[in-house]
Amino acid sequence: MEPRSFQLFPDAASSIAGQVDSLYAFFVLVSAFFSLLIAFLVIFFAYKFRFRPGIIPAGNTDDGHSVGGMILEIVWSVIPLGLSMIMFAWGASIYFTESRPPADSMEIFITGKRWMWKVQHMEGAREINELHVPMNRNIKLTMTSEDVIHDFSIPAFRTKADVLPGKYTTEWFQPTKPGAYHIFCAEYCGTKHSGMVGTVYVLNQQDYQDWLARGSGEGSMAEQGQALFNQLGCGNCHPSLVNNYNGRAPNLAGIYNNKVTLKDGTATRADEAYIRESVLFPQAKIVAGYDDIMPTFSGLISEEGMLKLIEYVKSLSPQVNSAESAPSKPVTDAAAEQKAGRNPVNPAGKK
Amino acid sequence: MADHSAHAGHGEHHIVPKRVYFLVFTALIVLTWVTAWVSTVELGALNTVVALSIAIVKASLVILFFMHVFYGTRLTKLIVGAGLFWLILLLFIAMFDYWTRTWVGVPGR
Amino acid sequence: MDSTVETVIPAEAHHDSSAVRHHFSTAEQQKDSATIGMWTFLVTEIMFFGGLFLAYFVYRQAYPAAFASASSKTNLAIGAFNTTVLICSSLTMALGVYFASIGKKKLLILFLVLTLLAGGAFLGVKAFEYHDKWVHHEVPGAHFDCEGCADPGHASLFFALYFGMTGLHASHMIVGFVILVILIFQASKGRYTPEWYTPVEMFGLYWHFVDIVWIFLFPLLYLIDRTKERLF
Amino acid sequence: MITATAPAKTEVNYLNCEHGLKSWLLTGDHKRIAVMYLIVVTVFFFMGGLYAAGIRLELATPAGDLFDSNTYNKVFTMHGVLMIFFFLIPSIPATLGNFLIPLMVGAKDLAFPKINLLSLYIYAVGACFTLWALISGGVDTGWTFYTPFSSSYSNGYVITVGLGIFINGFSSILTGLNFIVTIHRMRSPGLKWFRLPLFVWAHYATSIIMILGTPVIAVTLFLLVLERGLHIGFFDPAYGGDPVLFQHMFWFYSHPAVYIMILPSMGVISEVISTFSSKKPFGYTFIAFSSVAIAVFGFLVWGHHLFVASQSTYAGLVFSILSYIVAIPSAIKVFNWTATMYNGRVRLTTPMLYALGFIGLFTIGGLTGLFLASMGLDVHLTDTYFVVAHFHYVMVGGAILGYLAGIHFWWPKMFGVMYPETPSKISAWLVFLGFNLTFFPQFILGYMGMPRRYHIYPPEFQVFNVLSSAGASILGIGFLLPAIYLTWSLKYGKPAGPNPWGSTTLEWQTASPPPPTNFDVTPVITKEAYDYSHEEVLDIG
Repeated sequence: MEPRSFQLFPDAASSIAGQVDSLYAFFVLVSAFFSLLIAFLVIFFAYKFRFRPGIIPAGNTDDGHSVGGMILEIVWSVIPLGLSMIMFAWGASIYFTESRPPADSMEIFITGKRWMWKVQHMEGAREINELHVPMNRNIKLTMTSEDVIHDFSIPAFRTKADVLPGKYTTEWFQPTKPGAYHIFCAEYCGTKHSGMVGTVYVLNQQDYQDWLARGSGEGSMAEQGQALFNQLGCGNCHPSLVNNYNGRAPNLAGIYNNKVTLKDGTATRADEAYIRESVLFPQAKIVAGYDDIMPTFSGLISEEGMLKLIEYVKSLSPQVNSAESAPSKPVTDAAAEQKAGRNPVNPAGKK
Repeated sequence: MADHSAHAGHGEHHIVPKRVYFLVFTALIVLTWVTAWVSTVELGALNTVVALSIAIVKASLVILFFMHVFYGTRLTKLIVGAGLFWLILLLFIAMFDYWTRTWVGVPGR
Repeated sequence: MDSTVETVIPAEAHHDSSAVRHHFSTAEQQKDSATIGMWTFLVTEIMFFGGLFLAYFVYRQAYPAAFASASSKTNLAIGAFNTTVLICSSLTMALGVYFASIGKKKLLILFLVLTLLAGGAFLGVKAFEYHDKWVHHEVPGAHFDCEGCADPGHASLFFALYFGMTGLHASHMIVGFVILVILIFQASKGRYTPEWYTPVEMFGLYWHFVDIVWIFLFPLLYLIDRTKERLF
Repeated sequence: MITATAPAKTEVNYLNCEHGLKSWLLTGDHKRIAVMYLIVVTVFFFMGGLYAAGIRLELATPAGDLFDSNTYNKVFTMHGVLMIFFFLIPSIPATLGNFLIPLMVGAKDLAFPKINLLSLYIYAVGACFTLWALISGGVDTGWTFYTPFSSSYSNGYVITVGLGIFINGFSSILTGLNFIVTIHRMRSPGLKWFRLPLFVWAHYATSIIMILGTPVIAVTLFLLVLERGLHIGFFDPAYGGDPVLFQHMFWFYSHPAVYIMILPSMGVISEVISTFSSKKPFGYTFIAFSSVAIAVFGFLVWGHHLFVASQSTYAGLVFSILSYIVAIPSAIKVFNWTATMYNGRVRLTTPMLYALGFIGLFTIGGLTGLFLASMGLDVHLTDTYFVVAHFHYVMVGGAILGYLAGIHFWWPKMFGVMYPETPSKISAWLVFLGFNLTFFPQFILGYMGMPRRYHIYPPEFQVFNVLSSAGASILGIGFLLPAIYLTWSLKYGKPAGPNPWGSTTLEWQTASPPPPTNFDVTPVITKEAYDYSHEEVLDIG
């Protein structure tokens, strides 16, 4: 990224950025109008009604409780109220858009750790403090932290979300302009908080494919998750093939995002949070019909490992297999390209 | 205290008869043992409702009679009411976040 | 200059008793102020405990299984007994205030002492319960080990709240204890008369408030969702 | 204290009625306690200011060349902690409020003088804890103490500072309690609620927040201290705890705390503008009720600090709309103040200059608050310098300008002397200009995305940071000047007389400085606080 010495307005490089900027412009106009109005009135009154010995302005005793005063009070209560409701509704509608990643989003996983961002692509590629994304694709980040609260902020995309330990948070965007933009950690996280920065590279489709093709040599996330699954011995109890039941532990095939009935009769959705909790706190929500026999894996699996395991479980549910939304299955098994993927490709348009 | 003279009657100390204290005390003891007993009976979700309702009744008895709010000034009642109202605000508004966390169906939203 | 002040009253005109401090006009104003002040203080106490209640509700809702099984570890009979003891102390306190208001000095002292004893009994039982929890490794921290808890990973939260809430309550009792001793001492010196027994009355409010906190802690920590069993 | 029955002599005042250190340290006189508060909060203000100077010096360049990161983090944390908990929150209530509320309601003292003194000592104990932590090596959590950073990772003295703020909270609670009881029960005969000065209304509203909010931060910090000290997890995800719960509990107090800072300031502004326009405040009842409305609604909006903190979207919606509603009473106040000047007889004295500056800066501070209450904008703006600029516009441009307006307005009443006019007007202008130069560029920085609490920043942000640092040096001079000429005036200032500004509220009807029991005779009130119909307006300013 080329350092710039001066800037007045941030780059706008995502689909939402234009909407946020319009809203901002509206707020600035309203604020400027009222600030200038008040400033003008204050200066004007201070001059017009300046103290002059012996001169008492007519109406000097009007205390605002006359009929005219009441009308004024109502006017300057109702107009700001009306304006502020517009502000609220406009802002809320943008926020709702930001809350709901489109169904066709491509998933990328972020793990915050003091003081670095670890990025894991579905196809297996990993990055640190860099994030390569294709242009004009909806991208959904699933994020968690290994220690304290961080916040994954990309000002050029006008988006940010806190990254918390012990749970997953989500943020999505659609990059619209190739280039390199700042990633900041926006939630104070300790000594080198200001060093927890990175760069997001928006590549056009072809450059992104090229970059992805360098791969990690470690297989896709789901494949790595499967390896971990086997290594931890999860498969000894949990069947992962359709229609395979053993009575010890629930079959994982097809459970992702489906309802499971729990021992106490309530139901829950087997989303990322539930899977995570069931690995770390297996006794918290036991599926109906199974015994409390699973040991906790708390402390045995890193946050990144957990993401891979979840990705593996998701891959067992074909209808939501997010691989379908990836542009194409990347070639990741080329041993010769093992570590090459770590080196960022210079984005198009940058020398 | 010109504008308070109208309420002067409230300020006189009102001596509550002993009988009231004993009645309230009996009610409190009975309710304590009832609530302890009910907790051993399977009522499902009603267990919580009963336990909390009994606690609220007991607390009200103490506030109204042992603490003399029943005989107190409007201002005292207002202060007690405000305290409870704010407690409810704290609990309910914060809980609203927890109740609605799954509504959008996206982790962290 | 005196447009707002038209008539004047001599500053000392309203002083009707030596017990009225200089900045109050009447004993009634002074007493009223004390009552409002005390209640305002109790409102802050409500909010103080309110934070803990919020934490309790949030976590009970998040981890019902852990909370149900962990709360079954409390001893229902002891909890009910202690509640009874505390209610008794509330009664003796109320009677203490009653006897102060009609000027029965000996009965006032008697009931203050009885309140002290009941409070002591409560704290003693509480200490026994704490010891029991310590022995059974139910104190959150490095040695925490909740045997037989469903979802032991989250049970620690219940016990953290158990100790946080009962501990804060007990510390209020201890503060009350100290004030009670002072009150008994003052009462024995004949400081309180039917005209002025405000400290006794205000302390009564405090003591009843502490009782009310327990009235809620008892169901929340001992009763709700506990495993159904016989009372004894 | 026994001089109450002494014949009225203007020579006997609260300052000279007794002598010796003991007569101050053990006093029950609200005026003496106010003066002692004035001294300590001023010390803390300049300490906090020193840290601010450190921050601005460091940020003049993108690289971290003045401090290392750890030190920088401690510097901004201590700046926040000292300014918020030890200066802004007690500033106006404990000094001007303490001094004026009994005077304004025609009482001899606050309802509980000993508790008033106790609250000063509690403040002192809390301050000692905080200073002890500072000397031992400081704390690096930011004033928000977010878990799990504060409970498990911080390398600072979190427990000591936490206890300091915990203890200090009780000082605030007791002050609020004293005000509430005093306003309810100590009013002079005939002083009905709607005859009270707006300053008293503002403090009544402030006290509500102090009473209902402060205990929640106390218990939150108590849990934090337990969690850090004993490793029992209340908010620790390792035990299933939720760090967001800490944020809920923290902001339940800390958002209303902003109103603890600004409401008393608004009370000051109402008095100053009315006096120097020689006119009853326009819409008295609206200003009075808007204070109470702010206090009540201010409790319902805390979640707008959590829009990106993984709070639920629907909770965010509720908090967002309520945040807009709480903005309306503030808007009503601004319009009414402006309208008060209409048809008035405006004198641009120093307090009036500060008050007019307040109106302008608070308007900007309030309006930029709307940006942050808008969920869609907040996602981009939160945790950036936009937030920093916004709350400095409210807290410095609002609270501190109001505080300075009040100090300049009531200085003659408190000490019976006038300060020199020219330097005080110069300082008012320096503060106004310096402030805008310091903080306006930060709005632009914020929208560009510069995160707050950054020690090292990308070079494209430098220009505005340099402007900001330059402004800070002007602002610093603007703040130092009053300290000098006000102190000077204590010895060399001209005698002020009981009512140098020609104001009508009750505190001006007694001597300056007031006698130990405030009024030689208990005043009986027959009129509203602001009746300028018969007043001769003094030709000053």
